[in-house]
Amino acid sequence: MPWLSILIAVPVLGAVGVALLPKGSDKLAKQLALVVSLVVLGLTVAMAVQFSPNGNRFQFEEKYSWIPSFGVHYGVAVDGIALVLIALSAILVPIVILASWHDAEGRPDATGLAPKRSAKTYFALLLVLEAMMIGVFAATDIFLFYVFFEAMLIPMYFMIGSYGGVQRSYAAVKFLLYSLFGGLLMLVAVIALYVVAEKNTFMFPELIGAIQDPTTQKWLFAGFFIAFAIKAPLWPFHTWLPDAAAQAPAGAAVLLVGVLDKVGTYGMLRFCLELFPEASKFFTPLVIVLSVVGIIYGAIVAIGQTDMKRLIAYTSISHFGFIALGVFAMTQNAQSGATLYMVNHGFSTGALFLVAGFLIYRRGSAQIADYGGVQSVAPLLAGAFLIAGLSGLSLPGLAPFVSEFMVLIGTYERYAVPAIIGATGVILAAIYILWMYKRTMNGPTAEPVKGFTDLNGREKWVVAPLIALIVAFGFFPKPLLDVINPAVDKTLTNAQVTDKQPVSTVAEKKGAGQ
Amino acid sequence: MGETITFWVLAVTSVAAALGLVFSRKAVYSALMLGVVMLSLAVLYAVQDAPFLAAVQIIVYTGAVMMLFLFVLMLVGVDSSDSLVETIKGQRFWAVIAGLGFAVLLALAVGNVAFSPATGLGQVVASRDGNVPTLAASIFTRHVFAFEVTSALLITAALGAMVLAHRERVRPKATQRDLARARFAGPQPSPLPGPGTYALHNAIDMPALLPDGTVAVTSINRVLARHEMEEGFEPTDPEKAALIKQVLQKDDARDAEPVEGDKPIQVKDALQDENALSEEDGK
Amino acid sequence: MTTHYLVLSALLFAIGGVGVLVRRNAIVVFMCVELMLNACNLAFVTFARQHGNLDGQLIAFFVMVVAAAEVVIGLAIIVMIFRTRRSASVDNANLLKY
Amino acid sequence: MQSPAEIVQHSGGVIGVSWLMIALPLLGAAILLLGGRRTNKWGHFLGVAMSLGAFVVAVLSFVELTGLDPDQRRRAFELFEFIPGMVNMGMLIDPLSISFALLITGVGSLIHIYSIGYMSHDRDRRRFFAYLNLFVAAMLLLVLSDNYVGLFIGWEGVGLASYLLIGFWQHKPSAATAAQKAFIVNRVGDFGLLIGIFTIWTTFGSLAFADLTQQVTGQASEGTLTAIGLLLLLGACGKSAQLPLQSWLLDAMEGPTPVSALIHAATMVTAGVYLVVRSGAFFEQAPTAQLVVTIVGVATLLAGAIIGCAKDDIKKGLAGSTMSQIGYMMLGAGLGPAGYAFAIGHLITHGFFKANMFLGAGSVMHAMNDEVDMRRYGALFPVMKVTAVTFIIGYLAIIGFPMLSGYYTKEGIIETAMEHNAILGWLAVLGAGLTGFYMSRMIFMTFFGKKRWADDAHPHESPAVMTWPLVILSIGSIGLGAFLILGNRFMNFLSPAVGLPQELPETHVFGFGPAALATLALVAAGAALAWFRYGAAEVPAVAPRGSFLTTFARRDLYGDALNEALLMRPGQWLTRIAVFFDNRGVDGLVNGLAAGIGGTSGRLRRVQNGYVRSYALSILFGAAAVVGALLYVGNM
Repeated sequence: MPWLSILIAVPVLGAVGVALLPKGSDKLAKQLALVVSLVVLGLTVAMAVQFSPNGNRFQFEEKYSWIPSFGVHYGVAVDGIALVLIALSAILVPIVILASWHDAEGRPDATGLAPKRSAKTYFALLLVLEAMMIGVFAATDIFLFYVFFEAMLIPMYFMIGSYGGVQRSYAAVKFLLYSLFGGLLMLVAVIALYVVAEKNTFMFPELIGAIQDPTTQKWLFAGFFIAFAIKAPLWPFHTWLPDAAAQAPAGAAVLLVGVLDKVGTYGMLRFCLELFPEASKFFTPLVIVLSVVGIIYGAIVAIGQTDMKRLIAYTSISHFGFIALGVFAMTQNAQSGATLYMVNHGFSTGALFLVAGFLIYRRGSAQIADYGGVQSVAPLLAGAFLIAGLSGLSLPGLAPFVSEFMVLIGTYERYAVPAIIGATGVILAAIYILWMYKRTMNGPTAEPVKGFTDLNGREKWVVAPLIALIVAFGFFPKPLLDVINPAVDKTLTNAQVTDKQPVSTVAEKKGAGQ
Repeated sequence: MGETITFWVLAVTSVAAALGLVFSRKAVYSALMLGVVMLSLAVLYAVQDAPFLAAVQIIVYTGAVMMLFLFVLMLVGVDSSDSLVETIKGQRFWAVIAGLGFAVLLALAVGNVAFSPATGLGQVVASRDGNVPTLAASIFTRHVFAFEVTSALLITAALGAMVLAHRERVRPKATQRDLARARFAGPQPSPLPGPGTYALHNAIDMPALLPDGTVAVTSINRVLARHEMEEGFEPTDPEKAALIKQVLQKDDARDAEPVEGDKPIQVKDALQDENALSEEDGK
Repeated sequence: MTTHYLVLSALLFAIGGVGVLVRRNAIVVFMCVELMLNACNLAFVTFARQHGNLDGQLIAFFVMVVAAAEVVIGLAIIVMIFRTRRSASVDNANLLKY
Repeated sequence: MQSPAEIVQHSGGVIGVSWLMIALPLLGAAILLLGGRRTNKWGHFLGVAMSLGAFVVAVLSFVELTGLDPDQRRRAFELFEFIPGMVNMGMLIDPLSISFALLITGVGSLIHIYSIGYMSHDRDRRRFFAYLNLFVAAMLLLVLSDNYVGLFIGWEGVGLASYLLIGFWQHKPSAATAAQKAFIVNRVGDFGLLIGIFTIWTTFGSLAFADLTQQVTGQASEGTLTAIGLLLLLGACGKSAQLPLQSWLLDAMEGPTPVSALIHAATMVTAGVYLVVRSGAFFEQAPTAQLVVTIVGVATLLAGAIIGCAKDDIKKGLAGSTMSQIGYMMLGAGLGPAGYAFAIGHLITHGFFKANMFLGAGSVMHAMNDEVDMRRYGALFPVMKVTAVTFIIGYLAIIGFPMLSGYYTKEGIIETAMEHNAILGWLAVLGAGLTGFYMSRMIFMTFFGKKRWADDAHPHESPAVMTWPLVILSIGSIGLGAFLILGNRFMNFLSPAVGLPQELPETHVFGFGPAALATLALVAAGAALAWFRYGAAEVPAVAPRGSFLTTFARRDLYGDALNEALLMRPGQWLTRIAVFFDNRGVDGLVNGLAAGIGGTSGRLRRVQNGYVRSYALSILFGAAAVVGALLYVGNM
């Protein structure tokens, strides 16, 4: 059964279906979109169940010739890393659809919020985006990956540009141009890779180890890496993210930060390391410095933000620093942690953005100063915000902790000083999250906040699965790690790295005892 | 030897005529100069074993095309001459530089080649008994497709010209009776006042004065006034100048409005406008 | 002799080009374009004789046909523009800018 | 000298289900938080029941544990794989953890019961009990986990519970700020703990206590061990409010009083001591780290005592005292196996008498309309006798009145310290004297002297649900010390977990050594001084401007001012600069580039002037260029 093609096709067909609905059938459009996304989720679960973690690296492979003269294939397959990211997308989309139920409708007393737009288009775009996201993670042909990588921008561009806040067109254009710039560098590198490798194919598995010359590797690495660093975004290529995330409607921001940006870090892990192992080692110090700077810098700037969504965006920059750090630390723990981080960050930031979106929908403003004392009037809302926030500061017992712990411990194995500096992000995270929480939720109830209603049924259904996942994976990350670990193992093998061994003999002693 | 003389005579003539074409102020002169160049070239064709082309050149170009040019010139205004003031900065200078440079380059290119004596068309033509049959054979055999396409092009061009130049008549053409009725129904049955009456000048470009000394607006000659305003010969009397400007602006405003169909009686509109203007004056 | 004809052709072509550039009356500009076409025709005819091949004349013939068609359409356009704008100056038709 | 026993894998029995201790309160918290208003009616009973349930499991586990041979008393079992290849979640039931479990569930249950009364008027009582349950679960996870990651999860879990409970009255900005401060300062400590855990992992390749025996840790260099020790100490300082991370504890008194009793006196703040004792395998082979632990302990015990001397807020006074007493425990923990039993013993007795006094203070506040200023109390003894008597028992225990709990455990620490390092010992004696002063001051100002009540105050004894826990706790305050210390009972009990010193200390019912005598004399002097200044003399209702020393103590030794000057303000500036740099620098560069390109195109598009002749000119130039190029190429 061509699982992946079905996964890509279903949302596309759904989007067409939604778009073709007659005018005025907004409600039907929403319901249809939700059903389609749930079908996709169901299919993803069915596929994930059949995945055997210790089997072949790539499973559910499909390969058809697309442009024979250039050796371009429609090639899709997943390994553990791609699988969890596809699952993340499939989980987030229905939640986002549910959360965005009224996003396209504007508000009767709108103050700076998006005007009324076609709901149908919005949900069709969401579904198209889902197809692109699944495609980009599933692609094993580098050219196909590039196509999805760029095509993904288009629905997101319209979602920000048409449904966003006051400065939506500025943010959308900035997002698009920035990403396109990176994408073009990558296109050059992709073509150069094809030419230099002389294998007449773009299939990723066949290109591993194809480039031996170190200088060529470095150039190609740079081409890919800058694209991914912009996408991720890594410091100092990050400034598009706060604008885009702050202007995008909350649901779109979730997908933007939660999934789209993961393509950057995923690309580093999958393509940069495996295709250009020598260059990766050469650039590791640079990337680690950028990541650590990003962790601290993102956190400090986040502390200074006055806009909730911008603040969350900057926290994500800090978190992407952690992920990149983990990817380039080149240890099993760090890379598994980084992959896990991508998933957990999707849930955690998703929850934060969505709850912030609920707040903004009620108040009509994203300024932190416009809130205060929400907990007294809407305790559930505040509670959801707190849990989402705590997951953002990697509180143990919540999912992001496991990943952050693994990233840091894995980094510490090889690069102690960056890990220590990065770990100070733990303190800064507490400051930005709790300070935001205090200013919005605690203290005397502000006058405009008094009329707030608590979470309604729909909103509860949005928040509940996310929080359940965050808590569940916080205590029991094994199912994810079991899938991720073998894939990371292969990555490390292809990147020609071996793990460091601890000084002491505990492990040996255990080994001898068995 | 004969050819050399012919060439030099015609070369000088044609270059001179070409320069005249470019530099004469009046378009009619330019057209005539172009005719001279074309005729010269026709002769040069004939000299160069191309009698058919020479004939076509004279018939099509000098005959048809040039006449077309002249007709259009008549439509647009034969006597209007171009202003010599160049409005685009540096255009003339760079145009001359580019033209000269291009000519020099082409000349260099040609000069660099050492041509063997011309093969001549004698052999080719001989097989088919003359230039025209040979050419005809070529056109109707090898190049028949191109020829047919050209015919399509010509038909399209003819159609296009008709469409472009055609104006749909949306009302019945006004008869003389209609015109007379309109005139008497209008505010001014009498002819418009002539220019310069009771004025200091009797020149045609000066408006007539009414008994109270004010300008009779209806006597302003629009074409002249526009010409003078554009060329900067405003009346010395500022009041008159202002008035003329006003009238012209009014005309411009009317012209700027979208033209719908064919207005049957322009006179009437003009009269009404004038009437409105003089009313304003009265106030 | 061929060289002479060709140089004459080049000269006429350049003059025509300069004319297009410096004249503002659309009709005169058009005439200059015709001059350039004629210059080309001269070159074609010259080459036909030089190489003993009638194809040059053939091309010249086609050029004339196309030129005729072009003149018809071009002049029609000029007339139309003049009718609406009351001017045949090419500089006045500069709406397509920036 | 005897090393700790090997950890044995366990299955079955009550110990096999001892995870219920964590699960029950966690379940309670989940039900109360998710159940919403439906559970308002019976929520507090559920909370108490879950806590008591955990206590029952703890007692049964304890009984089962004591039924085993002493060298078999370290039982561990695995629950599930947490991070494959790194950590398995498991429980470790040994004398050390079970002692803590008993203290947490026992005192915790009493405080749960007390809270039923104390919080009866609060509309959010259900939420309060949910948080308390959450705390108990997290604290038990902290002490029962068999590895450092589990410990860390519990460690942060109690931090979260503490944050939630300090900020329980979140509508008060001061409470919200205090909660936030507590969490952030704790995070600084957690940072150290985290790095310590990293170092343990990279050095030894395991995070399970069972693997980190002294034989294993002995293979690492002393430098590494010292580093690990200091990093763990940083974590301990954060959680246990030791210098230099002490500043949050006094602010934490913004929380409801039962919270102060349970979390900020009896249990959570002692987690640092637990960590140091549990990590004995590292500390005992890193003397430098141990020395630092004792220095931190002594410094904090003096600082806390000095702060306690000047506070008029009864809860803050008790908080200073808590700091000070934890300083004693830290000192004991830094002395190696000889001090462990006394440190943990003091921790347990302190858990009783300090909880006792905090709850007593809560009872007083309850009676005085939530007034906390002792200068507005006075002469409360006659109106609330049960509270007063139990409070005074706690008081006598803490100042080390002979035969009461505090006497044995504190004296043990002082004696051991004296043997170890005389300077530390004498400073600890001095601290005891200060304790005598400030605690007596508190008693005199609260229960004796003249009435200085606010006009609308009508003090009355608290309901039975609040007084019974006081009574039970005060019984513990009287007898527990003697029970534990005499005959080295506790030391022997703990020995499988922490080892034994080379020679066991001698214990007497009356241990009048020179140090004990000096301590008693100083305590008596302190109490007498307090009597003259606050018992016999008139206490002004408004605090007079004190000397420099008083102000110094009132302002918490300028700890907050120091933090503000050294960290907060530079931090704020850094934040502002970073934000400015981001907007103008990084983003400015990006936007500048965009503007540059936009401006250039704007100028460049002027070339498109609409004049067909200009275009033709450029075409001619282009044609000329092509011809030129062709010529050039042809001539090459």
